[in-house]
Amino acid sequence: MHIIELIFSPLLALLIGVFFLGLARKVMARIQWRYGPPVTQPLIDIIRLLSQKSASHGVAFNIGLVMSLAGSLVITLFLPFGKIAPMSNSGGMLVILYLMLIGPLGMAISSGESANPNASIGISRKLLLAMGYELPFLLVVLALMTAYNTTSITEIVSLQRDTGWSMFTFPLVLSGIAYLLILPAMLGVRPFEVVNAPQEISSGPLVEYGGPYLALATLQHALAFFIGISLFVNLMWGGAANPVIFFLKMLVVFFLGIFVNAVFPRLRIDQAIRYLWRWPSLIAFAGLILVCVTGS
Amino acid sequence: MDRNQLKKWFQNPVKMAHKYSLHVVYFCTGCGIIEIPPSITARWDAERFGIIPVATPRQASLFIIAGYVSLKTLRSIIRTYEQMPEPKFTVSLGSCPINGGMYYDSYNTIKHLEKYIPVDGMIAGCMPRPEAIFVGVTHLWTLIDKDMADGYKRYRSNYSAYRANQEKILGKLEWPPLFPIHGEE
Amino acid sequence: MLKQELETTFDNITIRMEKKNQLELSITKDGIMSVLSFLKNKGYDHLHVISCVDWIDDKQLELVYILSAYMKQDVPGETEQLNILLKTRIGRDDPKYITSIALFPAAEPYEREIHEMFGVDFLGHPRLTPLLLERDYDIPPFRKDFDTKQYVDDVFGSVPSVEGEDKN
Amino acid sequence: MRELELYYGPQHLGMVGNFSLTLQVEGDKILKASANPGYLHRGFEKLMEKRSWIKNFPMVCRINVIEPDSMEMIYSMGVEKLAGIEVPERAHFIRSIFLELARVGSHLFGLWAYANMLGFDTVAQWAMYHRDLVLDLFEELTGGRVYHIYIWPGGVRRDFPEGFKDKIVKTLHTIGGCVPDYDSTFFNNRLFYERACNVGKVSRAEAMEMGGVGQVIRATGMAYDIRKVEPYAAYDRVPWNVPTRKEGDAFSRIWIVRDEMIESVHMIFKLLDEMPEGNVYNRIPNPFKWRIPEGEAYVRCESSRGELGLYMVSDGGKEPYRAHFRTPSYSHGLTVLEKALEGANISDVGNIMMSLYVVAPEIDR
Repeated sequence: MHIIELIFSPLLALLIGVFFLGLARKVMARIQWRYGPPVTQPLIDIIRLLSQKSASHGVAFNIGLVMSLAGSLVITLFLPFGKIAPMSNSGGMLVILYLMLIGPLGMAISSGESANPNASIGISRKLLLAMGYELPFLLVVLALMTAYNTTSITEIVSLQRDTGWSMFTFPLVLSGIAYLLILPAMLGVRPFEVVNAPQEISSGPLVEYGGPYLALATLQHALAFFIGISLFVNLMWGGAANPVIFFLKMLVVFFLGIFVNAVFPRLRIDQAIRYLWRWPSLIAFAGLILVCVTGS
Repeated sequence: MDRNQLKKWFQNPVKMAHKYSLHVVYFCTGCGIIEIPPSITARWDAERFGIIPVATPRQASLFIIAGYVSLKTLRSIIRTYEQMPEPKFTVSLGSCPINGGMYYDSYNTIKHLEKYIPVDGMIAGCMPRPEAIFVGVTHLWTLIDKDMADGYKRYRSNYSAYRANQEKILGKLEWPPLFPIHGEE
Repeated sequence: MLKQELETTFDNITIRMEKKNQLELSITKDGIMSVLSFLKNKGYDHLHVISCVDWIDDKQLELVYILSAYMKQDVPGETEQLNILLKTRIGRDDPKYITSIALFPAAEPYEREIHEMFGVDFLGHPRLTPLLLERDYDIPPFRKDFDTKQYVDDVFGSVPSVEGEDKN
Repeated sequence: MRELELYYGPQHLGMVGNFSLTLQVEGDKILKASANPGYLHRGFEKLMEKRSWIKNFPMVCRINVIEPDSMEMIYSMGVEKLAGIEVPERAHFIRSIFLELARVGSHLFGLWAYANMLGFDTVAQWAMYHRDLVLDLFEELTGGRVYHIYIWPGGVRRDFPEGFKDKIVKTLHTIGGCVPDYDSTFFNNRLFYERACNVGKVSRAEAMEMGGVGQVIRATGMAYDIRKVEPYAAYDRVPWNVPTRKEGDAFSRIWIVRDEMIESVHMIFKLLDEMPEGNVYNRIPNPFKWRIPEGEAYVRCESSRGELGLYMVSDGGKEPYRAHFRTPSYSHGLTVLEKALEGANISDVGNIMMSLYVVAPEIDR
């Protein structure tokens, strides 16, 4: 049973991530008065990309890409998806926080090798943005860990079953708001879509990726999307015992993200950092103090 | 998706994926570009068929050359085409890439695009309307189905002739040949 | 008003005003800069275009500076909008002229284009690099003796079609 | 910091036409920009010398793909001025209505390009949809979607068909009904303000000496509009305003575009009300034998991007001896843009460029 879960949960994460990408395109199209592509479109794209031949730009180019994808895949093992949680008892939040850095870092190594100025600008933006949201995110996670007195996600989820969603329990309200404010940045949707801005830097780090490499990068993007939403649902919206309910909760968060995506332009990177380090960080800090003061 | 299509998906998923996931690098060389925005936006919505514009040639599989090609553009067209991963398809819009169109006596536009890079489909008209563009795309689908959209293979087999033509018009090209040229090995 | 001032200030200037809103001035080639700065001080501060006409029968190139007053429209009394066409002719063989960038920075791309299309050298221009064209042409292409049809037949007509291309 | 040389274009998403910029970049800051046009050069002015006066109409409208109508207008004006042709009163009104419709369409295209550059896909798609509604009107009137060849020397090609006025009103009401939507999602959006305010600033003195026209100088507080200063067509028959703003940055230029669109719509309604009955064109001589007397003319009109000029010389022959178009994007794209990009952030290149509304085919001709 455990083995099956180990194999099954990354695949499920990939599937849901790709489905979310397709759904995002469909929903965006409907907001823009269009019919939109079929929901399976990203899957078709991935099949097409895998069958194309493309140039590699060196060993680090390949290794970085695989490293980034593998890092994201490993995270999904630690994240409970309803009851499916193969490795969430070992490790916990700290491991996830550590692994979350591997994704951007691997992309940085990989696209740095391609030696395209657009890629280097894009990757510097990506790392800056990661720095931007890591600070409030860490504060939020600290507040959670202090409030629940544990670092294990499964325990945080099961504790929420008794107390209600942590977003709506008294001392964690502020942290919940801060998390909601940085969620678009973590998902990489507009107004924080600065990394891949096609109109500004020709899709940034992905500029030299083609064929199978782009397929892997797309999968990594899908996984990042999945992880961002799943983490939020687990930490703030009480997770779920049932995978179906968990999925529905994820859908709600996903729609929130897409609606924000549809009505905003993208910010400049300096404006994005300034925003992330001002209000969300302040609120998260206040939330942490609140938790420490009122906590047991 | 009708049953016939489903069968095709099972028989040859790669070919079907090529048909329904044409990522386009639009080369806005000319008037043609004016009908591209309507065809990819709300009115005609090319994304229904999986056609979306991408920013770099590496990610693309369809190359749309939208209009007359001036000499300066030809250089970047060749570079872009050679950077695209195979299999790749080329479609040109308008009468000008076919035979020069109304610029038949212009000193700065090339007259026959297919002498410099292989072209899989040419959509005539000045300008082709969005409907015509979609008719062209459906025609390209038929070609892909029948394995006749083989421009990239022809480019490979006739590379020395293509390269000679390119160098004849542009002078010595500054980048190395993509494939080995006959007689030099 | 402007007409009389121009006539008194400059000796060898011909002034014609045949069409509405349009004042045509002709002057010998050394007088252009002084007329331009005179007009600029008078408020004709917007350089629309520098054009060039190839009068092949006279073996001359004609440079045309077109100016009008933008700021002046608020000044009372000057109700009529004038477009001033200031013309001068230079020799067609080995044409050289002085740049007017110091007076009008907007002139920069126009002079570059005329250099490229008519082969006029503007002395003192900071970058007379090619602007629009890719190939080198023996005769600058906008001159009247450059036959486009002939050129097209020679250059593009001689490119052979690639083998196997007629399959489709 | 390391200095980088970054190539922007020639092919670039969201850019209108091929146009390339070479940027000297230090970090995120642009030290120097140099424009590199010529990707769309066809040598129109040379080709026009080989074609008869009337055959040149298909040529001139292809110089600017976004708004071909002002090109037709300026060429007709030039020919009329050289040959001394009068235009009937009704034709003046039809021309004005037609040109204002074209201006609305062109501005919507500009809004698409600008919104697309900022990553504002939703608004971009709406704008393109609304432009298509305007193109439908053109198609019914002239038979062509993009290129119309509707304005001729001596008037316009044909009168409005039955019920066309109502269709114009209906379409404009549809578009005008969405102005609140546009306002709330785009023009009053705080993030648009953040992105565009104080970006690409061009002061009035700079704009004047660099040859800026149109929105560029109107955004610096100067109400200069050829339609007011040197009225052509029927622009002096109805009252209307020139929208201006003071700041001179990208934000004010885009707001002027919006205000101009609304002003154009109001102007069309007024023109439709006051349109007289009568003939719509005066006959011109047999176009195949048409010779135009010797002379030269400089005419100008206001296109959607600013002042458009045409210098034309006739030697009394069947063809123009020389025609030179002074297009607004020429100075905007080559001098004003280079100036405005100095010291700007690298994310703002497209932002500044599209707020200047640089249309590449106009530069190259």
